[in-house]
Amino acid sequence: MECLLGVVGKEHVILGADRTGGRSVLLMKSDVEKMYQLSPTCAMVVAGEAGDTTHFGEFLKKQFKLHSMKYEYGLSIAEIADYIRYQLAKAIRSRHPYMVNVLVGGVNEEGSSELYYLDYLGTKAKVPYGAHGYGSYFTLSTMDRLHSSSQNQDKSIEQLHQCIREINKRLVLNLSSFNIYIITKEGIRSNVVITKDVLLDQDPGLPPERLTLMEK
Amino acid sequence: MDFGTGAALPVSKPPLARQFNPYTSNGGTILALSGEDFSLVASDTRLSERFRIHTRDQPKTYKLTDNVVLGCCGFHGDVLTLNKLLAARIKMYKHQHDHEISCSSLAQMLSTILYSRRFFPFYTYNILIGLDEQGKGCVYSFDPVGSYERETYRAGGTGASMLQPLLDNQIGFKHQNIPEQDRPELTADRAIALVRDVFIGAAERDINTGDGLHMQLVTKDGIKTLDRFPLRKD
Amino acid sequence: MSILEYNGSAIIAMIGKHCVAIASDKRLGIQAQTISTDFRKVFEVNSGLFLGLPGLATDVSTVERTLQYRLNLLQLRESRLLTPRSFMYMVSSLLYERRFGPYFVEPVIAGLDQESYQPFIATMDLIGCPMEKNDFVVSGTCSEQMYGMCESLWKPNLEPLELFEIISQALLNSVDRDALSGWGGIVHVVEKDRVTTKHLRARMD
Amino acid sequence: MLAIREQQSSSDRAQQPISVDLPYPGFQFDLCLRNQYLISKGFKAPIAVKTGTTIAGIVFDGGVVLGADTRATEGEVVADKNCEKIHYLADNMYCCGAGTAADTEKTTDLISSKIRLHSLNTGRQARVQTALRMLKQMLSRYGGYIGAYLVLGGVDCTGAHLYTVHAAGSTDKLPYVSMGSGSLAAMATFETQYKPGMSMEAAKELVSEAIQAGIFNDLGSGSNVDLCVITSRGVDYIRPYKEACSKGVRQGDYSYKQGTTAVLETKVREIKFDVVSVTEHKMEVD
Amino acid sequence: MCSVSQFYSTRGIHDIDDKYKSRPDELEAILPIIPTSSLYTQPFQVPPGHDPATYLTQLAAIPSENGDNVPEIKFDHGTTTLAFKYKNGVIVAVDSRATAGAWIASQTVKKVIEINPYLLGTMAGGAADCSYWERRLARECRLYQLRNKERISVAAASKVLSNFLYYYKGMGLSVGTMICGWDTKGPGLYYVDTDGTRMTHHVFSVGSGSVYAYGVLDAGLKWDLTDEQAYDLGRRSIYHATYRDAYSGGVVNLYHMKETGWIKISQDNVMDLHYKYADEKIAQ
Amino acid sequence: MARQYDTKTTIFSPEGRLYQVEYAMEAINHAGNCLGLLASDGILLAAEYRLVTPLLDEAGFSEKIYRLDKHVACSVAGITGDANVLTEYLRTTAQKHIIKYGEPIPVEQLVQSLADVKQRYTQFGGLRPFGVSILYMGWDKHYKYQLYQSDPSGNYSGWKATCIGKNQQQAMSQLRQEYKEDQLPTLQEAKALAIKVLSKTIDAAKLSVDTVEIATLQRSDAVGDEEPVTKVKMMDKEELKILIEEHDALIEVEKQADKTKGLKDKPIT
Repeated sequence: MECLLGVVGKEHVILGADRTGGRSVLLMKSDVEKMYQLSPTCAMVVAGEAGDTTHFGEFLKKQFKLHSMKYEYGLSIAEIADYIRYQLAKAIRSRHPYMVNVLVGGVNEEGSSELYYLDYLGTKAKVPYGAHGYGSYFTLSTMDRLHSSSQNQDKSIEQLHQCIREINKRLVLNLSSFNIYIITKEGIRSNVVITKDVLLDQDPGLPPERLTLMEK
Repeated sequence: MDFGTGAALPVSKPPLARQFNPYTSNGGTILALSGEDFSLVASDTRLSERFRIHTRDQPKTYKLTDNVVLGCCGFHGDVLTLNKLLAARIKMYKHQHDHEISCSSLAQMLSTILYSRRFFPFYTYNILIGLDEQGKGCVYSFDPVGSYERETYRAGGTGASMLQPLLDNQIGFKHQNIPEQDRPELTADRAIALVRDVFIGAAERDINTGDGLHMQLVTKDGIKTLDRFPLRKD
Repeated sequence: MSILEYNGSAIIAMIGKHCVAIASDKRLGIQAQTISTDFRKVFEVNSGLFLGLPGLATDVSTVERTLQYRLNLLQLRESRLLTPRSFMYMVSSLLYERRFGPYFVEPVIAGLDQESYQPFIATMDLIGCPMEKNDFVVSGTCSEQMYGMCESLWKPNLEPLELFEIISQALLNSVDRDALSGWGGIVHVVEKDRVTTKHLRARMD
Repeated sequence: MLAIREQQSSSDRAQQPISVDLPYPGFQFDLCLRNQYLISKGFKAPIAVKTGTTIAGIVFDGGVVLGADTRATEGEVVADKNCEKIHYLADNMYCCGAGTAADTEKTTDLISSKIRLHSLNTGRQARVQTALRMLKQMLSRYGGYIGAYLVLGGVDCTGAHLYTVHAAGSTDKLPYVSMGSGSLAAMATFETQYKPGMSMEAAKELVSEAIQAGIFNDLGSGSNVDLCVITSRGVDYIRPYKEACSKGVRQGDYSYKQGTTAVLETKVREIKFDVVSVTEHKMEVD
Repeated sequence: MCSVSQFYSTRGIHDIDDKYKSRPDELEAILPIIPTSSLYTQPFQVPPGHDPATYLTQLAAIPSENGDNVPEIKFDHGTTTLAFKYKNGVIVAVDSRATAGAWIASQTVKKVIEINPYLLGTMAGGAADCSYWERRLARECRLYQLRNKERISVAAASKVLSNFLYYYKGMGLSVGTMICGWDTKGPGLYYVDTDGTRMTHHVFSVGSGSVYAYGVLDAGLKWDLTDEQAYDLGRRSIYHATYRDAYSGGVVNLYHMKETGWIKISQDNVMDLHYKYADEKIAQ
Repeated sequence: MARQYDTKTTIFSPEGRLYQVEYAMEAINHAGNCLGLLASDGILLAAEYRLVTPLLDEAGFSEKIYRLDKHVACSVAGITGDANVLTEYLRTTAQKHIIKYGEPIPVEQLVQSLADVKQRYTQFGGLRPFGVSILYMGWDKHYKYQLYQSDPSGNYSGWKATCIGKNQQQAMSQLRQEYKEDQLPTLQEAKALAIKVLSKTIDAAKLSVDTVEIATLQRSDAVGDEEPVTKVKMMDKEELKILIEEHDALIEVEKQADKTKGLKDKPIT
């Protein structure tokens, strides 16, 4: 149901997560925060089974907080992603697996930006852009088409906006409101994106005099 | 079961049915390829079921007309039925149209016959070879319910996945950085040698393929059956 | 769909004359969806000793890490390099420990013996039945295709460059008949003094 | 080391080493839950390599002959054309394995080391009976879930013995036995031709014939015949005794010209086998 | 002409179930356009007493006497197809891969079915289902033309197909097709599937890779694209779908439906497209 | 009750001292010297060891220097049995870190982990402290080349040059004189310095290749595509021999110089 997005650009990573909090057919809340900050320049967005997502997110958040207090030096994004994978792989063998899918992104001290795709089984892949949920079907090709690893922030944001528009256009579910997190060396900024209804009958692909061409 | 009280049986459940599986796999591999003026179909001669060998001498190619041969494997019962049916239909065609059916028409006919059993399919993999109207070799391959396509080479049956990539490579020149003009033409001799070699490979790894290699070559002079080539017997 | 096919993979190892080669595809998929086309499935656990892990991606990572852990500790403790054959038994033991709840990987091992420079390749099933070969081994979602290619292409005493061509052609043409693997290929050829790594131009569909 | 571990576990539970740790004796079941979950989602569990197999053995005048084919299958594909199915147990006994290949391999390995310990403890050569008991006790403990079907043969101070061991732990003692998917074919040969008190040569030939019957008539068996002759004088392990089937000879040449495969990127790295732990002077090569 | 059923009647295999036999009357009411006889020229055998939709999957679950299942009978499947209208007509683009399970059965399937010079159908779902029913459609269209001395409209043609398929609803057919054409009303584009859905719109994509194709297609689609832009859009959309979807691939076949009938624009190997696009990206 | 009494080991003395810990430290003051020197382009550990009898077989890697991971090594002074247990722990810890984080453990973190263990053994019942001090050298991406020392109390500290073992104080004072902390020596200079210090503090009359071990750790520069690697190397006997000879020659020259000057300086003892 939920959708997570992530894009890597030059010295920045942008993560996106929808804001729905649903239960069965019901939408309970439409401003859910799905991002967990793991270090000053690293964050993850989490989607999955209700309850698992929060507990997993907060557990890791505190785990890394503890680490940063214990040791002076921070962890690289790769190390953080590896640790999360380790926790997921450990959990899937237990009686209480974390049914969560995760995108972890951040900027390393030396400025390189990285994004990792992780799923509940403990699959981990470093990707230039990634998506979880049904939204991934509509957005991965959009990013395949547009993405370049040296793109600047504005371009990345625009790309994410386009993905969100596409999701709203094609996905049956209502995911009109997204949080966007812009991670740079300086820290994490967030933005809310609310897409106005994208209706198929306002498509630029339609002929100007569409009524005459569409069957009555 | 409650017989005494006469309580209503649950309506939603269908009556208990015993089912048997009307299909089995009898193994075997078929391979067809075509060149400028010939086409060739080959099959191994082993007929097996699970770990048993029924016979070591059952070629899986069937002569349909004077210049069309069908390679057909899968469930041998269906193979036989299908061939009987085809023979009858070919005869009917001849009587109705007063000429022998062409290879392309036969391919369409086979497709329709296979599709007529869409809901209870013939468990057969078919490859049809012959010569087209211009005298070029042609190969038509089918899925069990009649989706078909004309190709230049094609393998079917249990060993198909072992043969096909090599044919792609050797006949289709896939992934070979060789300019078009430098690629050797596919002659019947090279085709025969290649077929033998790929079957040697398949017999090594597929337990259902082996014993002998049966080949039929179609040229403008008709169908010629080549000498049996021995394969592994274990 | 078998669990081994969930992520898709194909790995071949071949023996040549005083050399070995190991090749893998690069796809990571979640069933039909391709997630990454740069996923590592072949790991150099020691210099010149390669471990290929086709199968479920999460187990690829876990098994690789666990083996690297056991191997490093053993080598530090004993101050010696493990021979490829001993490493094979190490992998086999790890997998057989989980006989009744296995890792979903079917490893391939390729390397040169450190002293004799004898080429060594082996594979095993998911519960660790070691199979040492003297020609080629294959593992992955298109193993039948790869068996077919290798049975026809491989011959004894291949020189490193010939070996590269043959293993690459075997890989590329096999994955082209498998929907779940492909999207690039990588080949490592190990000789006694060097490792040559090549990325292949492959179909990306 | 032990002390540290205990200390750790009492005071540092949060950082307990997980299953990824030093090899721990016995089977691990940590993945069972996850695997069940995956299977419940509709994925098929993969199959392990089976030996397929024809294995057989007979007692002759003065010893036993064990025989096996050399094919291992994974489904309908031959996974190994020349695998070794006659496993070493001790100097005076060998054991043919059929069933799940890894199980036969590991079971015989384990029993072999137990027998070695046993004979070191007792200072005697172990009896075949001892090995049999170890095998059946171990297998029956696993209730048939370890898929090892074995033919055990050997010679000890009480003479030559031949047993079969089923995966569940039941055993038989017979003068001629066969196991595996090709066992019927092999047994048919024995039933017609076996005679008590055969000579060694006749016995070898008979076992070879029985195995060949399996190779040719059972698709799960193939390639070569391996034989192992055990007498009180020693062991004669003949591998292969006979190549029943061999690969056909290819006619074409399938080598490629250099540069046939298109390459995107090449890296060459020099290696020396010295990186990990061995002192330089020891490993210096050339 | 001797019908196939006669060959089988002696074997106890019946014609369509009673459940389906009751349909023709209803059908006649809604199907004035098709002579009902044409539905019966080739009756289909169904396994007696079984639900044909689930028959084969049920069989795969029955163990044979040795405990092994007979291998599943797999048909060719999988696809990405798309079609969209723009000012100069309809663009149809398709991939060419057929898969049976993970096995790539063919990389050269023609997924655009040339029904007649003014009608194209695409193929998604079961390959045999699509090609058979669109062949039947071609026949009906030809008959219509002979009877009425004018070409069948796209709307009518798609309705005929939809009626065929709806008749067999629940029997396990799998077809998702787009009927594209040009008639007196101009360009026509209809989506028809085995559920019985039939709808018209200016853009459709069908098949396992369609979701990926939409991502690219939606971003680039405008009514007043030039021909070249439209061709490129179609090609790219299919290419991007083949890249992400395991069951799509091969070549991109591209057709353009014009007022004068369809023309085939191009056939591009996806592998070449990939490296071409990658180079273009680097050049930017 | 008796058992409970027995299990108390380390308790404070009325003066506030932990005698058991101090005794453990004392054990180290009987061990052969170990020396660690930070250089600008690497780092080295040198250790003196006493070959009790030539009948002893050679060890695999070295007698007193242990490799802990690809990027860390240590040398130990104290009870060898204890040292083996601790190095095993260190190795395991380093490898476990890789499992969790996919990257080598930062050197300080490794040192800290062992210091925690050592501390525990000064406090918990039924245990005695480990009689081992350890010098660690390592490279990590956070602090580059690092040299640490840990002692039985569970204390650890970072150093530029340090020494543990029998003649520790003497060696330290010499290091204070000779080691220029404002400008780090090169590895080559450090090697010479190590030999110099060891030769003055060694038990035996004269330094020989059979009584000294030197290990160096260097991070290679990235060449082309290749990943830079950290390498720990045991110095081979030939190089060691040359170093000692150079040192001896230098001493000889100094002696000559002294003689000619007619001065009668005593060597430091």
